[in-house]
Amino acid sequence: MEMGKSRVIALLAVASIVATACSSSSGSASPAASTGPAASAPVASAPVASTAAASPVPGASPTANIDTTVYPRAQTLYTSGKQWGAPSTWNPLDPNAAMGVVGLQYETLFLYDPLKDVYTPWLAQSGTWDSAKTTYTIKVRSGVKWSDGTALTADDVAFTIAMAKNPVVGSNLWTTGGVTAADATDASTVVVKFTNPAYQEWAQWIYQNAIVPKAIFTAQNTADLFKFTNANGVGTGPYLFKRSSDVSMVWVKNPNWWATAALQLNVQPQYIVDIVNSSNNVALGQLIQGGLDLDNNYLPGIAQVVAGGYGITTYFAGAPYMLPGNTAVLVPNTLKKPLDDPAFRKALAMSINVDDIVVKDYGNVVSKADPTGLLPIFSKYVDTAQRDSLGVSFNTAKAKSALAAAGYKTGADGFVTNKDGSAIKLNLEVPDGWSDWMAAENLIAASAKLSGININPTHPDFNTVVADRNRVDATTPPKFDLIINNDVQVGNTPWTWYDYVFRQPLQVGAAENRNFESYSNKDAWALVQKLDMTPIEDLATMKTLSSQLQKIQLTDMPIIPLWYNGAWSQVNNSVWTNWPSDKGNQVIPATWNGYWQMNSILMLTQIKAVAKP
Amino acid sequence: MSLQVSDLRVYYRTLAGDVKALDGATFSIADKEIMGLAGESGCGKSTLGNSLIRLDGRMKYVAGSVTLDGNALPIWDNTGMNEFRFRDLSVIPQYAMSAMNPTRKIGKMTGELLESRGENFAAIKPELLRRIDLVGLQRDVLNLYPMELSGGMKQRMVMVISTLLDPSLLIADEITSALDVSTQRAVAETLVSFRDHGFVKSMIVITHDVSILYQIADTILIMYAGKLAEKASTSAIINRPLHPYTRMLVSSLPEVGVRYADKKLSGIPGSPPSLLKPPTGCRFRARCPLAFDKCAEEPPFVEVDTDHWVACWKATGTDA
Amino acid sequence: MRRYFGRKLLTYSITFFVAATIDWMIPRFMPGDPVASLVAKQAGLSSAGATALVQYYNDLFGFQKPIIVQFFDFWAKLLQGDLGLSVYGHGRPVVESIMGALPFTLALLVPAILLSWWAGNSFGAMAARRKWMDNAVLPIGYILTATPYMWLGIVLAFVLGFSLRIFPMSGGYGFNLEPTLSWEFFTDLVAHWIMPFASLFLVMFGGWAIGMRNMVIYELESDYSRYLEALGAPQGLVRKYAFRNAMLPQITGLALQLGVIIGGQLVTEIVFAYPGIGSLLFNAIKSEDYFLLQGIFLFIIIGTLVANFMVDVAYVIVDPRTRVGMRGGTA
Amino acid sequence: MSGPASTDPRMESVSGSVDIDKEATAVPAKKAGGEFLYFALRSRKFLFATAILLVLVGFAIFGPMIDTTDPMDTNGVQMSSPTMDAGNWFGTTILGEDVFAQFVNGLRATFFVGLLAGALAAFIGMAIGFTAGYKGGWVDEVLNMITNVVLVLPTLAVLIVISSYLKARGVLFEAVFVGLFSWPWVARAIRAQTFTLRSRDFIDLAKLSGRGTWKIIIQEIAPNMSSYLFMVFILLFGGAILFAASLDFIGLGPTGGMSLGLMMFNSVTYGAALTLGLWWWFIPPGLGIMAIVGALYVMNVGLDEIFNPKLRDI
Repeated sequence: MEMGKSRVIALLAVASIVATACSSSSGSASPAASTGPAASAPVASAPVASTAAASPVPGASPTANIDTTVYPRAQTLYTSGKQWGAPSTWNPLDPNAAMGVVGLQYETLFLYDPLKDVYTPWLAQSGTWDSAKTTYTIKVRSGVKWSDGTALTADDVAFTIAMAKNPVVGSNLWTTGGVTAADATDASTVVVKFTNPAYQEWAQWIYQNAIVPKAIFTAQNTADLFKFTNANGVGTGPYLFKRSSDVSMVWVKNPNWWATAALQLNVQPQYIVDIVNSSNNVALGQLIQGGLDLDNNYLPGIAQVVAGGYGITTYFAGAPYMLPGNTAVLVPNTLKKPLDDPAFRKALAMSINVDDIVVKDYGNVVSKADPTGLLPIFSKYVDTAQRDSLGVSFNTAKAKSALAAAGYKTGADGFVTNKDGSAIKLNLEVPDGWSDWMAAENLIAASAKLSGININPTHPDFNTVVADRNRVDATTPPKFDLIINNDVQVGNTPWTWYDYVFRQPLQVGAAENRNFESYSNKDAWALVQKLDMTPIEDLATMKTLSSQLQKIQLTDMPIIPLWYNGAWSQVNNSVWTNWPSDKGNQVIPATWNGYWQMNSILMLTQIKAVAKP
Repeated sequence: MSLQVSDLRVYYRTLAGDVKALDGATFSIADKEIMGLAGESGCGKSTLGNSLIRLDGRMKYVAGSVTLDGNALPIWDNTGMNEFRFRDLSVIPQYAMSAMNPTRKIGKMTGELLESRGENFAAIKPELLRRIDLVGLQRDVLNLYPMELSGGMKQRMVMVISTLLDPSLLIADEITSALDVSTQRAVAETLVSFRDHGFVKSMIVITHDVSILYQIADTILIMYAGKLAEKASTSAIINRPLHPYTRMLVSSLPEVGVRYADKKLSGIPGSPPSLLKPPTGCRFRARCPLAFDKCAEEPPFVEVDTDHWVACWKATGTDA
Repeated sequence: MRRYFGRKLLTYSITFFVAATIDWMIPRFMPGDPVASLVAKQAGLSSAGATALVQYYNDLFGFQKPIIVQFFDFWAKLLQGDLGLSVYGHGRPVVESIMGALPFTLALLVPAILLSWWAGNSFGAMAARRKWMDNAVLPIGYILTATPYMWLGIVLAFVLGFSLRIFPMSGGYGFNLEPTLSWEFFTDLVAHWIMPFASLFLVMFGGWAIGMRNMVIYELESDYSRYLEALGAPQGLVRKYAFRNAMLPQITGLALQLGVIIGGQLVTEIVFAYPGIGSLLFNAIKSEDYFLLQGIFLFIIIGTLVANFMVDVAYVIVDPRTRVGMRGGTA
Repeated sequence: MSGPASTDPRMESVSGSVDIDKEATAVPAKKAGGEFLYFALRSRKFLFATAILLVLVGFAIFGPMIDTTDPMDTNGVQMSSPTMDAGNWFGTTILGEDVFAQFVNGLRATFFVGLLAGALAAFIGMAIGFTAGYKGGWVDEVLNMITNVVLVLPTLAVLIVISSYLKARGVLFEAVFVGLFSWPWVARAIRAQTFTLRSRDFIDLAKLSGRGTWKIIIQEIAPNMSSYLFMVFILLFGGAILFAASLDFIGLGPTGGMSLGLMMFNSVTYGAALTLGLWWWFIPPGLGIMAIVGALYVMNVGLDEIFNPKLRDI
């Protein structure tokens, strides 16, 4: 009989949730009781079983859809991976903006295709340097409307560029970037003037940074810019904000998206529901059971899942399954003995069996990194001959002899000692709970041992790792011996990578995010700056500079490239098909910030609904 | 003849086996008689007392009969006994201090108890109050919780409750043991007054404190190791004890008040035998200074003199 | 009476102060600097961007102020119900996050506690009365109460969720729904609620049933029961008293178990990714969001104290002895 | 979340098993130990529980010797289901770790935590309970206050603060920590018991003979509730194991090292064992804990019946 009672209480309890959930849900959720569709849906299987049975006809006006309380499965794309924690800001200038704010809602002047190294005019009709390469003229695309109906103008663009002066935005466009002026000369033209332009960074800016409506952001352009969370904001993109909760966020299709007319591009999903990450278990469960279409988390064992016949696919049908997303490197603290010795660092590099990590730890979903550390998309900048002569690869014997040659004697315990005879014990730190890296560090320690290098794998809390990693000031060496890091993402220029490796002067404190190894080389830094100042069309110069930088890197080994982390992405084909793949549409199937404008947005125009409504 | 017990055997079931705590008791109590029941700890006196009113879970009725005012008591039948309990025979338990439900007001509890026995509380209440006065308690104890009473007060309250239905036989189990000397006296006198007022016809006062029995008992029954050793009038037991155990018990009697619990029986070396596997013959043999070969046989409990019963070959004469 | 509650309140306020202070230490006594970690998680920032972000967060969280000032600010804000800003939520008010999660947690916890307590006690009492029920309840009860909450949850999720697909495995409600007062949303909520509720209910049920069963047996053995029986009182009355008295320790038990129960709640929510305080806490721990942690703990502390106090009051109501004690009767 | 309490309210109530009525079972004067053994060997509950525990302890002790693979070693085949071949009896995890190795090593850690934490908590609880109950007065007041404070203190918060000072949390740390927060109910219960004993005349006697507080507590009071204290320890043992498991599962378990709680944590939050159907990964640890704790609780009842004649079933 207590069941009867429990049911009553259950209902009461649940009712209380409904009440709060409704009141707390932001966006345009309407309390209007929904008609038909989901009433027939079996309770248990939501969201799995689709309620497609009776879903609104496509192209039905959004106003009609805004009132639905059930998103028809066949027209809804479920994504996950970007959002850690509840969406908190929709301000496109905030690097923590929610999933899709830049890309789905706000758009950039250009798209950049990292796989083909091509810039596609987007909000800009065109962008051209004058002959002197000091003035850049942007033609703003006509017919683009903000979602409030007003037109996108050159003013908006000029204003957005000008906003980069606001220190809060954290851009060096107007300082080292070389911009001196940005004016709207007419309704559709913006002229940007430079002195010593940093061409590479500008090229990055035009596809990375979203254009915002002047009308709305003028008032916000203050030191408190980030306090403006801009929920339900006004954008130009293919989607409009619908609602967000602690566990998910919903975008609804913008029926008046400019590209539909201008470029015959039509985003397929009526709704995009982005789910806040929880555990791998939940993510994989949702993916396998069809509650999730596109997942951008690292899911261990995904190779087996792909083979397991769950209808889950990845970009490549087989290893490495994923497109490379960034390079995981072993960072030595070059201010500490014996890691201050290039010879030792080289030996260390030789002692690590990366293939072991690729196979045992990652089950082949990653691939071994090029000795230069450059992502495959930058392979054209790799001086292969030089790499093959200078680059090192795993070879225990060579590592040993290299150590001996450099004067490191083997002690009683079989481990090499410092030249002064003191013992060597290098602590390798990775954050606790980062299981794949924890497995990796054990394998690294194991294989280094074979060469007589004593590495002690540890995994303190993330905060401790960061605290040990960061320099308090430019002179005192940071605490760590070895860490693993993978901060450099896919992008348009190898400059980013070399800036990461050789950055001068050494940053200090919380903001440190370059040159963790504290490697100081004036020449290298000069070359990096030169590369930054090289026009993107001048491929030859870029190659030569890269080659020179590679020479330094391969000889001094300031960092040790290990493997390419994937642009983690696995998709379920039961509701949406025609996903990006090496055989089909070659775009990176990613929802992370910065990727939409690297052509990922096109994915939404390419996928096809399985159930034709 | 108020109570007649013949060859009553009650054992304790334990994981170790049966403990023959009461191994054949035959005696009787006359109307108006207050019988003291004494012996060392573990001699079975409490077992005897309890078995008359209620066999608890581990007590096993083995043999024997009990008749009270002519009706045989089905002491082996817990529910069958209910009709006799409280009305015909009642008890003042050893644990009188904790005998009342701590979470009920005393009056309420008494009422519920009486009603549950089909009595009319309202009708009885005046008498209840009269007796409360009699034992020197305030009438408003009925509105108090047990924890609000002192030990002595609780005991007196329990005495009132137990005797409320004027039972024919009252069993008072170790009621003085927890009390200080002066209160012991008071309690003892109260018992007697209960008999004199006719609240109870006859009484069994179980104690290991023989001294208290001087004051109140008409007769005394001495038990040893589950058997009856000797029964006689108080004066006889004190002045002409026949059983060697009784003699030692009496001779080693300390001044009033001190209890055996505190000091070992000085005179008697050794300790009582195991009742799991009691020895054959006289169970006191091992400790008896007068023991002789005849004691290998079990001595009968016989009347050697008017109302003077004893179980000892020395007393009955070897030829008996 | 006043004295009794006065003392209780004193205890509670001291506890609250101690606990809250410890709690306050969390974000500030971490190794390293939360802001640094936060920025470190932002891969691909330009160096200028990183500098700006650090500046922004430091202002936002007021880490630059002297520690003692931060302490008083904390209390000042706390008394205004302000639990600070979530570092990982990038300045989202902690209270907001908690309020979003709270209804889900309560919807699990309250029914689970009350029902398991009620059902457990009734079954336990029955078990103490009938041998055959005892033989059933005792082993089941022990198995249940010895089961780790999360494991029961995992097994339920695996069998009913993954294998049989009867109930959804995770979440508070389908992502395909908008929270509205509609029937399908309501049923969906229930569907998601059942399994986490069941795993909480069952484990607690076992504990209460065992406890009650043992208590009743003790009470039936107690002196006052024996006395009643010696006076021929019918079983009905004896049991009535025994159950009533056996219930009392169960109430104190509720207070003592509260910590364990809350723990069970947390892990259960984690298993089912149920969007309550537990999951919030779990994410806060994973992402080292110490301000959110701080807020959640404050919340748990307050919750525990309030619950304890309610138990105290309940106890005074049901157990006359405490009242007597307060009347200053001779105890 | 705060420390675990007894699942058995009796342990809170003053009745307990202190009053063994001698009159009832006039068992021949054996030594207490002998008597204990005597009944222990006849208590089905006790024997059953002991048997289970012995088996598991055996696993914990000899398991790692039989299967010497490092539980964190990722060299095995990934996600292989249990087979008869050596080293794969329980299958492998998603990383190819040997589940059996993890299980037996986890058992070790679990027993270790249970024992140490249980002992520590019992010790603190007794120290405080005895002093409070025996001394009474303001000492009692203060200790009571402390007890209540600890009782509602948010254990997790404290754990996070403390662990932030340590580079890594070990199993030992976890054990000590759990112990430090599991004692309040014990202190309460023992205080109550001591209260009842304090007034008994043999204590007065001891007092008169001018013995010190602790002498009296240790020589007079403690022996009188030795059986009760032992049962308290048993319950603490079980409670500590469950408590530790929860900590592991929230992600505050030992960094490095292996425990049954960690196995469950890894299998669910990292390994996606549910959705990959790797039941052999998450079933053993849960069963293990359930068996240990269940056995301990049953043993507790058994002991209760052994120590307390009133409850001995025939």
